[in-house]
Amino acid sequence: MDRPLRLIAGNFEGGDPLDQLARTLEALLVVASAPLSVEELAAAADHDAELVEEALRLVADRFAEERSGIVLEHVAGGWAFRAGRAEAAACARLFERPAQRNLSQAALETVAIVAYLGPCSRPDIARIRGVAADSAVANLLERGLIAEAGRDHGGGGAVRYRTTPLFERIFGLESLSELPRLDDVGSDAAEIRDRLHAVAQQRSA
Amino acid sequence: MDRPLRLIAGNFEGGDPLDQLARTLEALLVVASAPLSVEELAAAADHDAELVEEALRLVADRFAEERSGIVLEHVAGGWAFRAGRAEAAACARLFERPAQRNLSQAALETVAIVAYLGPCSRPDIARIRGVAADSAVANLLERGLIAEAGRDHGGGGAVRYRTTPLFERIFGLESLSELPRLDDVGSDAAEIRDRLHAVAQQRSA
Amino acid sequence: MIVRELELDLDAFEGPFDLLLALVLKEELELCDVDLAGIVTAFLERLAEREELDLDACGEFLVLIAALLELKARALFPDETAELAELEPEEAAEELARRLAEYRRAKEAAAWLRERLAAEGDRYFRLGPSPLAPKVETPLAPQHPGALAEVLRVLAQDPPDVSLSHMALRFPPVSQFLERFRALLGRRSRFDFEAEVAELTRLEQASAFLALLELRRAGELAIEQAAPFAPIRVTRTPQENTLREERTAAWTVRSA
Repeated sequence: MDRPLRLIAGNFEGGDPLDQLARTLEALLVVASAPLSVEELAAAADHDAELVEEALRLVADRFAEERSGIVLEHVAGGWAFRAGRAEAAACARLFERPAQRNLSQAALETVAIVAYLGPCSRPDIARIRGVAADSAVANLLERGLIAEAGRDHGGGGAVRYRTTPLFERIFGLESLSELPRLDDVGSDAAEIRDRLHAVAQQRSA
Repeated sequence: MDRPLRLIAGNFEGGDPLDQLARTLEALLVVASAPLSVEELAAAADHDAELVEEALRLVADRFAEERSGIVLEHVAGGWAFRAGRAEAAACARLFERPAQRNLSQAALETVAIVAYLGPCSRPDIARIRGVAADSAVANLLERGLIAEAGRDHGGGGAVRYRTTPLFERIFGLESLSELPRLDDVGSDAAEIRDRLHAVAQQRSA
Repeated sequence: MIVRELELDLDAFEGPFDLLLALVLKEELELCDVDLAGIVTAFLERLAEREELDLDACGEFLVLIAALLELKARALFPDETAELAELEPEEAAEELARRLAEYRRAKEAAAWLRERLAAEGDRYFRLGPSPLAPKVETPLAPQHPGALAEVLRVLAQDPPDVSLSHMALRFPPVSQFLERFRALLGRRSRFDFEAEVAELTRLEQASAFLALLELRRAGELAIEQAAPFAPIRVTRTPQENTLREERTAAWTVRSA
């Protein structure tokens, strides 16, 4: 298995400039998170666009269907690597893996606060949790478990968030009134809020 | 330029199963957004872990430093493609701001404490560094180098933080166990203790 | 060499040493945020630049830095200094040595990480998804509502008694309340302090009170309290109104 590879490496030694450029393009394409145009590649590689196009043909030849699991593809925005068609099933299994399907502790605390206390702003949540709420809120918004619900202080204050119907569906609730009772913490939202604030204050005192 | 490539392709034709698996791994690695463990690769490729490890050696050989612009590396507990080191200058031109690569002394000390102690809270960090850790922690959270990891004291205390796989990846660590042992500072501790003893004796004398 | 003129370039402060001392004494600079080792390093560097040893400067510096160290230690470990004082000298030395060694270890680890970062800086990789990777929705698995109740129960538990969180404590900025009270007095001529701060945490209330004192000192308002613990009445002082109007007028003319 080693021999033909050494053969290639041997050919590259001495540094064919076009092949050198092709390697640079490979590197750029593997770190980019969006397709790269010839102009972008040329600017980053610090070479002429014409030479870049020539080197791209080399890369395309190396990374072609059947020949490699990685395939160079020309799309609307430019050039990018993709998985070979023959590997579609494996890629589908990779992306369908049931990992990461659980909420983080931060997200769970945050959504629990919003669900039990009713619409809350990020400063509210941060005060109760004792840490900034920005990333947990962003995460829950992205997953569609919370949504904006007006602003504090009759419109002028911070944005408030409430839970969504998707939240109820995922947690198997017909409505928020079905949330498990928290009588040991407080009998209603106001009492629970007071209790959480009191503890948060102790924690930071 | 074409010939040696054909040579390889020719070698692979007829479908050496190991090479077929190597191509599948290439495809998985090029679409993944984080390092993949052997187990994850095996599950997605639908093959034995042992065979996957063998095929990985093939891929690593193909995508080695100097040989290709794309390099396979073992990092953060998994396998991932990155750009070859020789292409760093071009990659730097592609990314205007390599955000993670510039850390203040405060941030480095903080992330070092979190990496060495395992999950710890802001008060833990402040206790060791002797200064408040709030801004360093916020900064590391924003860069994704640390993440929340539950709370102190069985849940009710301060939020704890741990380092992320991104931390290992940026620092090029296969795992946290690669951090060097720091017991060589023992002699320093003894020396400090002796000096303090001397002072204490003078005081009480 | 004049110690007081020693130029410092620290994270928290840039300027001469005597200004730093003044700011610390006036409590305008948190000593907790000042890297005292950085001051020592600056002094030693300056000292090394000179041909001869300046004993006067060394003496003065030692006195000043020792005072700062003691202040900082007290600020950082208010309860623990008491604890340390109760310990036998041997034990106290042991405890201090343990802490210093721990910090030194953290610094060494940081130094190792810095070198590593520099050595690995030429390893570029993609952050985020591959451009042409299949877009996938990863729906959450069904969750149990009991988990929601459980996390809130834990959050509602009394925190443990031993708390060192005072070290991470930050006062909410006084300036925020300066603005708030000014705005309030723009709308109303008087208000009750308690009613205004009732919703706030104890810390925020403390900051709000500092803001109140600051505004009183500036003559922008008057404070009355009928008796100890009676409600604090805040009243706009008449001249503040006119001053403010003049200021606004002047600004309007200039910007017109």
